[in-house]
Amino acid sequence: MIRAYNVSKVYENGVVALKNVSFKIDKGDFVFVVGPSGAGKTTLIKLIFKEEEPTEGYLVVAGRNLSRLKRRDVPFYRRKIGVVFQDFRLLPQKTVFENVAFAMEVVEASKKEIHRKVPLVLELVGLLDRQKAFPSELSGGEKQRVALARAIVNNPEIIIADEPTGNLDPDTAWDIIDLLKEINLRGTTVVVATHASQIVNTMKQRVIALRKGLVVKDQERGGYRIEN
Amino acid sequence: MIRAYNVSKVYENGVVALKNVSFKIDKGDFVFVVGPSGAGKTTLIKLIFKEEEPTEGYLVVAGRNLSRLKRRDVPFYRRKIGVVFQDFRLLPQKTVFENVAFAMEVVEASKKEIHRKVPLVLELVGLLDRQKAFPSELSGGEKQRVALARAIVNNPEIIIADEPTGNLDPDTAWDIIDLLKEINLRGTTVVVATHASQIVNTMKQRVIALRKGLVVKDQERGGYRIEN
Amino acid sequence: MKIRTFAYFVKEAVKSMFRNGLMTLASIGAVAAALLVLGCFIIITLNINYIVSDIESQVEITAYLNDSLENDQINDIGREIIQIKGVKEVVFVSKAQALEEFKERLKEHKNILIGLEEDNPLPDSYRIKALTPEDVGFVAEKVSSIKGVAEVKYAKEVVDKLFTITRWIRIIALGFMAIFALVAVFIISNTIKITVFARRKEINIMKYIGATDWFIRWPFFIEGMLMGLIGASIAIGILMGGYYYLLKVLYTHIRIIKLLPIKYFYDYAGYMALAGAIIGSLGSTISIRKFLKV
Amino acid sequence: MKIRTFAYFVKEAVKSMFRNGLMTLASIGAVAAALLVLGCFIIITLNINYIVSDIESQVEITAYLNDSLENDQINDIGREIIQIKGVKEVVFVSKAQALEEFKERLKEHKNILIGLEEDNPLPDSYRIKALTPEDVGFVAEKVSSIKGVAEVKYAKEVVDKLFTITRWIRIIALGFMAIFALVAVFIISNTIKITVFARRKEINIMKYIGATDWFIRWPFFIEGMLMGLIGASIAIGILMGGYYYLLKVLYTHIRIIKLLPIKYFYDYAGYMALAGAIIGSLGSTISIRKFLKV
Ligand SMILES: Nc1ncnc2c1ncn2[C@@H]1O[C@H](COP(=O)(O)OP(=O)(O)OP(=O)(O)O)[C@@H](O)[C@H]1O
Ligand SMILES: Nc1ncnc2c1ncn2[C@@H]1O[C@H](COP(=O)(O)OP(=O)(O)OP(=O)(O)O)[C@@H](O)[C@H]1O
Ligand SMILES: [Mg+2]
Ligand SMILES: [Mg+2]
Repeated sequence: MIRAYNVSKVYENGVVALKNVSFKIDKGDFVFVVGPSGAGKTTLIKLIFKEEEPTEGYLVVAGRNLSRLKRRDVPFYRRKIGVVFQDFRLLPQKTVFENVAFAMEVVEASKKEIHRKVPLVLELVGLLDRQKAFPSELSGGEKQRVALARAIVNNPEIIIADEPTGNLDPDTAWDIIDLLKEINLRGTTVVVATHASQIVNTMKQRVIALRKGLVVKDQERGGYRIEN
Repeated sequence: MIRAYNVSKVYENGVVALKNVSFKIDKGDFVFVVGPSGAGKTTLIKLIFKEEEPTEGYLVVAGRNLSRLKRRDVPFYRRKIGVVFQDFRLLPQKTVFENVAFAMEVVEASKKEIHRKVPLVLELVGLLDRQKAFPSELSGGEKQRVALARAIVNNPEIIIADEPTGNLDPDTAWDIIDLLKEINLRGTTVVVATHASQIVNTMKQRVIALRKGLVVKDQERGGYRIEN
Repeated sequence: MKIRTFAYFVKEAVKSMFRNGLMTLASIGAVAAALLVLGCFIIITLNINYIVSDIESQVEITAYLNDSLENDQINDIGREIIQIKGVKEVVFVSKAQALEEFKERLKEHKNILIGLEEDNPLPDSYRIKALTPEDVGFVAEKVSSIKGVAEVKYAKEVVDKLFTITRWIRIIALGFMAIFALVAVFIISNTIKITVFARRKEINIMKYIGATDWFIRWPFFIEGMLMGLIGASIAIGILMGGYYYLLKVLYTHIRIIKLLPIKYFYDYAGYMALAGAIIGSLGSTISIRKFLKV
Repeated sequence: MKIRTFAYFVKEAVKSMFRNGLMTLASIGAVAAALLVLGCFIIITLNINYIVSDIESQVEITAYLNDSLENDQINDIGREIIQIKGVKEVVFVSKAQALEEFKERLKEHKNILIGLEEDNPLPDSYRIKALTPEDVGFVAEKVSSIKGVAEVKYAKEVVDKLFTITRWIRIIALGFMAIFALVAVFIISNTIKITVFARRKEINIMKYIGATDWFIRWPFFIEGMLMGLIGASIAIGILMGGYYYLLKVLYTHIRIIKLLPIKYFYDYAGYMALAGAIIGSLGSTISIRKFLKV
């Protein structure tokens, strides 16, 4: 589903965020991407999402070589991927409901469908009672859950979550991870970049560890620490 | 140092964020504030910081009744408190260095002093090599650490950190907590709102637990869970 | 595009206008202010044109007729003159009338002319008005070639001067109008550009969620159009009201300065509304372009 | 304020201008555009005033003198006239000159006057120009009371008309200028308001870090002032260049329309720069006010 071929990313200011990264994630996989702050996790996700372009190498996602993807095909490609951004990226002028609904409006879902589906996913992330609030009226963890709701509402082929539990208490965090695992069991590929070592250690899923832009570990049923 | 007297906070949209909260934090204390997402932790911090006003009750911080604090005295009051905001609140048009330096410029520190002190704290949080970067060029964890550097640079009487390790890997998170503890040992009052149960459990400090706006636990040498 | 989708875009646009309160007001204000200035100058320019045309139409050619013509012949000459291209008006002035006028002009010295009535040395004449000063030369030539016309006179110098002055006034006025039109477009698009710039992150986010360019563009297009229309309407309202008031004041105080009637500007109001809508919608659409490239 | 702190504020302001590239350009552009429009209209208004004054100064009073005055007496009368308040110019016209001119005016019919040279019925006279049409009536009255003056004539109707027209032209022009000045201030402050609005979070953050209102305000004040100055300079440059060009074109093509010399506007350029700086700095300072309340 996601393949990286010798991908390197150097930002304009000279920071080398990724160095010669290669991996292969298959359809239906559940993968944790771990690594210290600044290791390149978010950069990797941005590349998969085609928010940034690799300096070297290329990625093939859902059968498309991203380097060759035409500009006008990018939106349609992105619709296959649900992303929980580390900085949430909620639309400030839209309510919780509208933020989630927007993802469905983009794919021109019917109004009926939207009014059926959005409350469902808001219920899943535990925010149904806050649906009329604007992002500025939400707590950190609530924003994070809205971002998750938006990412899953269209049943994408791939879900990528960047630190989806950073602002959540352990209980809520586990609910979210369980939700992602459940979605994964229905066939969706899930990639989670996280620092939650307990969760990674307990879940015993595949772990790709980055450090200073290099893949330092790629282990089935791995733990958070590089050494274990 | 910080006293809350029957503080309640109801936001305009009717959300009750805090209900009749009272507590007392003494000079030199190290306190964790925990609680599920949406419990009211950030709201409490905003009240201490006088970003929001309580609907009922009042707070006394550093000997000042915040309800009676004059508008023009607020900046001087705030300078006594170093805050790490959950959403970082870095100035987007300033580099890492300038963001930290700004906190010193505000108190009219000399240029020499600024050029001596800023690199020091950036070193402490491990960001000296990124000092010329703008916030938009930083990873989540890096932003968080800049926010911390800015909070501590003026040696405030009180440090309040809202989820200061949410975007940090466990190792870096521990470095930060150790740093806060060290500052605390030098006499600074430290309040940390966090979801990092491992850290809370290991540190064995005072824990104030909130749930749905109520203080449900206030325990010396407590753990993260309410039950323990 | 489906009607349902279009309705959605309109709804989004209207919602966005309300939620971006200050930005919306700022954009509408910029459109209104810019078009107000432009409108003022259009009104001024058209009125200058109108007054200048009025002055121009005062230019007179005098065709002195041969003595001893029959009345029929005189009438024929009159008819011939009126058919010349560029002639606006022809008036016959008899010998006797000419002498009367002459006396008028001399005022207190008119006793000099006493006794001339019997042996009036002044000829019959036609006074001709041309449509524009440009026509005067041509008309004079044509008239002088008519049989029975003894001599043609006109203030060549005055006509030439007037012609140059009015042409330059027109050029200058149009030049300023062009400048103001450009400035108006600049001010409006400038304002739209910053309001869109302030929302660039929003646009980025929409793209990241998989929205196509057009899906993002349409609400902005409609929003820009509505703001342009509203701004233009405000400008039109102020202009029309102000002009109406000005006309009324001038009418009650002096009737010498004759300005264009207000109904003359109805068409222009329509164009202005159209201009507002076009600049608004295109301004938005062009401004968001670079933020769509993510 | 310490000089060091002030230097810091200036540095912050300049840095902010560069880092907020588009916003800075937008603000400068708005100032330039608004002042350009205002400047155009100031130039137009002042020139209208100038031309109108020129027309007004053409108004003439004729004072016919008694026959049989000595040269000395005539000179005395002239001296007396020139001392009257509101008199701009006095010219003596002798009987002989008057007849000559009369002949001129009659043109082809001047043979009517043959023989009058010997017994010239026309009197000596003084032609007087008043400073403004308002003065004419007063001057005429004063002159008529001078001993030796037989009769005073002036085109009362024309003067009154002219007086009304020129007064209204001035009122209308000043009215438009006032409107444009308001619109210019609105456009500039509108633009500044949105650029500041787009940075409201920044201002909030500064407050949360413990910055006093003045500490935040100063760089904004200076930034606004600089942008106002730069924008005004651009407007002044365009205006002066354009006006210079216009004068040159008019001078080479026609010399009839006499516009104000460019040096007349140097002062106004100074005021405009000042206005830009003031609106810019106050605009910023006022706009940030509400975001300081945190
Ligand atoms: N837009 C950018 N321009 C320049 N450098 C950048 C940019 N974005 C990220 N970087 C740098 O690239 C490196 C990797 O960043 P990235 O965001 O991928 O880290 P991360 O693994 O997600 O870290 P964290 O866990 O803190 O979120 C960091 O050093 C960061 O400073
Ligand atoms: N500005 C606001 N307007 C209205 N409601 C708000 C506002 N800020 C927060 N709330 C609501 O108040 C409640 C408490 O929010 P708060 O941010 O204090 O939670 P928190 O304990 O910090 O949560 P988290 O751990 O997720 O950050 C939440 O339900 C939130 O939606
Ligand atoms: Mg990251
Ligand atoms: Mg919080």
